[in-house]
Amino acid sequence: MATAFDGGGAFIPYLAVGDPSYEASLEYVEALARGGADLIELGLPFSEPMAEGPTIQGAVTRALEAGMTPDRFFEFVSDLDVDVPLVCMTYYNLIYQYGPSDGPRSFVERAAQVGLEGFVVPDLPAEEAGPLREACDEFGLDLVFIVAPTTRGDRLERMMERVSGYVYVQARLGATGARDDVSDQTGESLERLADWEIPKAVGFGIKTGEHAERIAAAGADGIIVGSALVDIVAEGHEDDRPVEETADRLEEKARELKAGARRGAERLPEPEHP
Amino acid sequence: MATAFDGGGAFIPYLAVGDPSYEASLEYVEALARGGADLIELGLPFSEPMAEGPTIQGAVTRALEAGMTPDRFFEFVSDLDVDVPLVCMTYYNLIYQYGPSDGPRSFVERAAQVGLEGFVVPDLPAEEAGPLREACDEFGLDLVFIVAPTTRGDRLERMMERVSGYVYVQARLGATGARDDVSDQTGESLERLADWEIPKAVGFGIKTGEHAERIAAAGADGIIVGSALVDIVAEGHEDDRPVEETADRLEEKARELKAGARRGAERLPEPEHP
Amino acid sequence: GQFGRYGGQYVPEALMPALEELEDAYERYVLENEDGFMDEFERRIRNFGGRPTPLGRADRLSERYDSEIYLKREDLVHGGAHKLNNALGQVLLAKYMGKERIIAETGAGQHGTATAMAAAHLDMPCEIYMGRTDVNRQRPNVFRMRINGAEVNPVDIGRGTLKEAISETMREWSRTVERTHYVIGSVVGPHPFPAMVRDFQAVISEEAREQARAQLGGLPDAVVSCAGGGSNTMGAFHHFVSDESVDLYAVEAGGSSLEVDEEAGVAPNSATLSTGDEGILHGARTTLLQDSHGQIMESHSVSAGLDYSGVGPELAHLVDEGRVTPVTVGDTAALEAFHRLSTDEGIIPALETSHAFGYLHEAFEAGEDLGETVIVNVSGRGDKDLETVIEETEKRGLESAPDMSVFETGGGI
Amino acid sequence: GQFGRYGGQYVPEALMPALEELEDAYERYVLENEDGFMDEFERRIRNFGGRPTPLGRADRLSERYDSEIYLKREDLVHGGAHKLNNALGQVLLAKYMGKERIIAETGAGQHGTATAMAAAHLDMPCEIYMGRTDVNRQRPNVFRMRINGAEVNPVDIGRGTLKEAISETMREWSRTVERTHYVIGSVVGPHPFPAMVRDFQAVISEEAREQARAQLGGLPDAVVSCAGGGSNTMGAFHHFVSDESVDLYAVEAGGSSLEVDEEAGVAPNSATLSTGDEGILHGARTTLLQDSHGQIMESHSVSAGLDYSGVGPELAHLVDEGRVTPVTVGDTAALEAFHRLSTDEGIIPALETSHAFGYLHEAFEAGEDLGETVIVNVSGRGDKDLETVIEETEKRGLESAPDMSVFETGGGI
Repeated sequence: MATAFDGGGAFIPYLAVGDPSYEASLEYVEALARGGADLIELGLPFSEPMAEGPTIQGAVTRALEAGMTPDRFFEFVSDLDVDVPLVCMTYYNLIYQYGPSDGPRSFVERAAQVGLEGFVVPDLPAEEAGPLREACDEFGLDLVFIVAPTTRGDRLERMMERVSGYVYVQARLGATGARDDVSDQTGESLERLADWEIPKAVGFGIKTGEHAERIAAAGADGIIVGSALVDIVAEGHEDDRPVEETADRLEEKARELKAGARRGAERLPEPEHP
Repeated sequence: MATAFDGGGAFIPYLAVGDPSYEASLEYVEALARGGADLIELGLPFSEPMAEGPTIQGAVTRALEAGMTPDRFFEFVSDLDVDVPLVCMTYYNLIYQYGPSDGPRSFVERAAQVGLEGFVVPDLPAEEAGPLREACDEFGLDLVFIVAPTTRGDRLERMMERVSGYVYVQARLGATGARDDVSDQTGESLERLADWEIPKAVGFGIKTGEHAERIAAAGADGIIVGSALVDIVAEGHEDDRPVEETADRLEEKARELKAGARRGAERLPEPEHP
Repeated sequence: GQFGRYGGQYVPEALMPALEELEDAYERYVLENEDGFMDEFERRIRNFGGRPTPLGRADRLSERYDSEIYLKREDLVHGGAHKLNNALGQVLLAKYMGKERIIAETGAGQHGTATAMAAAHLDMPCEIYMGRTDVNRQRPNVFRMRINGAEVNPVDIGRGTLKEAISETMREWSRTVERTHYVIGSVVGPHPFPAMVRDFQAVISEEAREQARAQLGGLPDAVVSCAGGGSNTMGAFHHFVSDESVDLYAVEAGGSSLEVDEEAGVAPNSATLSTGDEGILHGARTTLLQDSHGQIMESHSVSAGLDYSGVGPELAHLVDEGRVTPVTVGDTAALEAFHRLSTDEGIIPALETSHAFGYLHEAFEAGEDLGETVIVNVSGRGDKDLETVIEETEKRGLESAPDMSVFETGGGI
Repeated sequence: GQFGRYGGQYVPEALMPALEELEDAYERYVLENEDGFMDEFERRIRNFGGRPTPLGRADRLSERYDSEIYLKREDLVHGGAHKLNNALGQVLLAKYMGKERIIAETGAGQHGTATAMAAAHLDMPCEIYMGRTDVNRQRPNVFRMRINGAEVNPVDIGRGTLKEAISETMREWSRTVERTHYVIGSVVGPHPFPAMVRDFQAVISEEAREQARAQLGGLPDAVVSCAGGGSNTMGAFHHFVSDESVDLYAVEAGGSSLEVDEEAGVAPNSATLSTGDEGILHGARTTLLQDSHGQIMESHSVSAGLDYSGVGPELAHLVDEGRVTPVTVGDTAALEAFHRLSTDEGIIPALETSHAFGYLHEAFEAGEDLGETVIVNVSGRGDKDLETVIEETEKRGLESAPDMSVFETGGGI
């Protein structure tokens, strides 16, 4: 997975799998890959998306109504024809309940089978992550943690011990959602993580190529974009557009964001210590 | 006033003065006199007729709405062209408030001027009747008390000391109103009063000549009828009948009741002690 | 049965024996604790009724008025008002007297619900008389009475409110007096009701006086209480009457105006103590709202529980004596006080109670000195008044009113 | 932060520092009484909240069930339910922590109104999140919150009830965590909430245990309490947990059936302890109503306050341990119990509370022996439920329902 960040300015899109249908969702994810995604976060929808804003809540609701389940999700990953690393983003209860294991092992095993490379679990802080970390180690998957603007001191240490793949830097407080401003908190957060030997991807609120550029220029190894893409899916669904048209728009948006991230990465000074 | 009871089987009608208008009310009272009334209770309407049933409440409301006041009431008594004793039935607050006196004196004085001969005050038990009794004595008026089925022992004594004119025997518990049955309580009450040297008139619920007869036969010196007469007034008012027609009906009803009372009185055995 | 020139027993003869019987029972059970009546009452009003109620400091009002304001919390009594003190006492007394049935009148429904609760608790059949108008505008309280197993008999006479309900209950009592006890709802009516109801309600001032000594280290300078019939008033004042240093304020409903419309027979207020004069109503000589002929006038107040043309004879006497100061607060000031106490202290008062707080505010604004320490009797809670308050507040466009647009918006968050 | 295998802190990273800060404050102020926090809490819950609440004998229920039935009267707490114990504790704690603003979720509105009252009392700005469906069906509680000065933010997500309101309040907390305290309404959520809320509610069993010893001369044989999230349950049980002779019954809402419709994602009950299984929801590992994939199911109960898909982790643990017996009572039995307590004892219980009395009745009917002395926790009063009860009672044609025809008749008396 680390190779995804090799070129600098990695672009990491998120979509809720199955939104608004299994088939359309396949097209959309593949469009993002064509648009330059370096890694894709695939959302497995959970009925109580505690960390999400209204946009992704809408996606989750549509996907659940269209019949998405963990098994269908794994099938989806198998069916996907893309060439970038895939990460599963979901809530811990779905991981915990899956399969015969008393704990997350069954879910991780199946994820490994279908080629997923890691997890982002918004309601699983480092303190509670022991069993999932173990299972990930057993099957060779990464476990990404989210660093919030409020994360400091001991909590950072604890997280650093357990994280792998990349670290998800939450650009500002609040739930997910596209915003027009870029938070000052982003720079501060990146500074706090300067020592970490792991790629830092910044998410929450990135909406345009210009945002992406500024974030990448601030030192992020990658940018994570969810709501701005889900907005395109939702619009297409509401306006009853053909799937191809929405896929094209997603691809275009992906290109804009990827280009922005790359421009930002190019503006970065060389690191002082290699 | 005592002469009213001389023939035995006295008939004492009640009407609310001013129901449904001053003029009609004059006609009605005069019709009752023509019908054989031996004494008439003239109701001065009070806004809170605590002892009355729905029939007389209705009469009171109509009379008040038509503008009846204590002064108009006295005027009414002056205007009346009848030849039987007249008694004022009203609640104590109207007596108490009238005129400049601090107490009932002004009201009694004015009552005497217009030729009223006594009072029945349903919310004034013997215990509270001192000031009114004094004023009545001063102006030579009678004060009638009501004996209820529940009145016994000491209370009877106290009442006997203060009563004059006649005693109003309440035939049964409850508020005023015409009923189809004649209460057993009547006989008991009359028995308790057998010693009293004062006429006993029975009221509450007398409706027909036959009722009147039975009551008189049970030993009453007179019968008091209110609701059965007010019903005729109310009916005439509701059906918009000419005043004369209602007056005729009242006169006819009065004849029926008077005849009943007389028949009853004739069935009475001679008193054992003269 | 006399408080100065007030009081007495102006009732139909049929009721007199019942009043004598009640007087006897009152003296034996209440005054002399025969058969441990008062012990049982005190145990039940504690374990069923939730007494003692606290005396709590109102921090923000104290700051606002630069005084120590303490609240006697009758709103915490079971049922939501002081009314249960009396209802429980009388229903228990009826049981001791061997009566088989309870009747009561109710206006806003607070006394009716308290009586229904007490009757259910003590397993006595219970019928409540309530004006038709009140039945229709106080539906939740009618539900509560019915749910507690009481019959509710609508009274279709006159304006269909409290005055008519009392008269009708008196009539019903005179029909069934031998086996029925009439639980009158305030310190009104013929003797011994005014004294007896006061004694059951006096637990308020008994507790408050003790609490003041324990918590404040002494007596308050003033006690403020709203007054309709006057039961919470006499309850809150009784044990302070002989403490001459304690000023007692009875706050009446000033309604929309203190003027009366004699023609229409209507007083647009319920300020009996402040504007009424002596007369006889519902069995007692007391202060009344009446016209020049002695006909009783309809009273009016935004608070249904204060909407009565009479007042307890003892309160009338204490006002005559100069021991109690009657003051008035209008509908609008009461509504403002309702909102003020709710947002300042987190206590939603009954509209009746709001009048007491309205006076506190007006006195402070006028620079009157009520003293350093003031106890206000929170006679009841305001849940029952929510709809009225919202409607009346909107009608007046009061600034203190909360914006209720939460119901209108259809959009997201 | 663990109760056996349950509990924990399954929340977004952004909230973890706030939880650590809260944990620290909980330990210092609540557990160690730093700065006299607990003294102030106890003073305020007494003088503002109306504690202690009585333990009263239910005479007619005792006769009916041939046992000694005692009622712990949380319905007499200010606001009408046990909810204030927790709300006041947390708002006061927020003040000690230097927070400037309170947020809370509410379902039926009881926790929202309690929080709004506490926030007004302690002068803290307050915003309540409430599902749109609940806003519309619990208007009186919305009025009460607004009148106490709180903002009410409708949540237009999902079914628009408690589950969605909790999730939304968590989101809002993660946006404003540095200056805001989230007053969670039950013994649910991430550590330290379950322990802290339990500690504030434990005053119920602390008092009840003392009262039982003083009034009954010893401990009861059983304590019965309804369970939704479980705050009144844990409050009523806590101080009895180590008394092995005292049986503890948690009565859940059996709704219309204990079967689930997995296809529709709906459980027609809220019987989490009885029928649910382990999972993670709203920050804690606990027992849940979930489908075979781990998606949370909608719960259903005639009682809005029990209508929740999760339950407090400590309660889940005590059930696993066999210390607490979970039982269920369906909608109809709860409604019947509502009417029974109202007419037998003169106490109108909340529909939540009615479930506890429904179990008492069913156990007796089934010949089960709960012991000689049983304490039932009357967690709240039922005024808020009148409309629902009347509607649901009519729909079912229950015999125990009072006839409401008083409103229909137009005729005289």
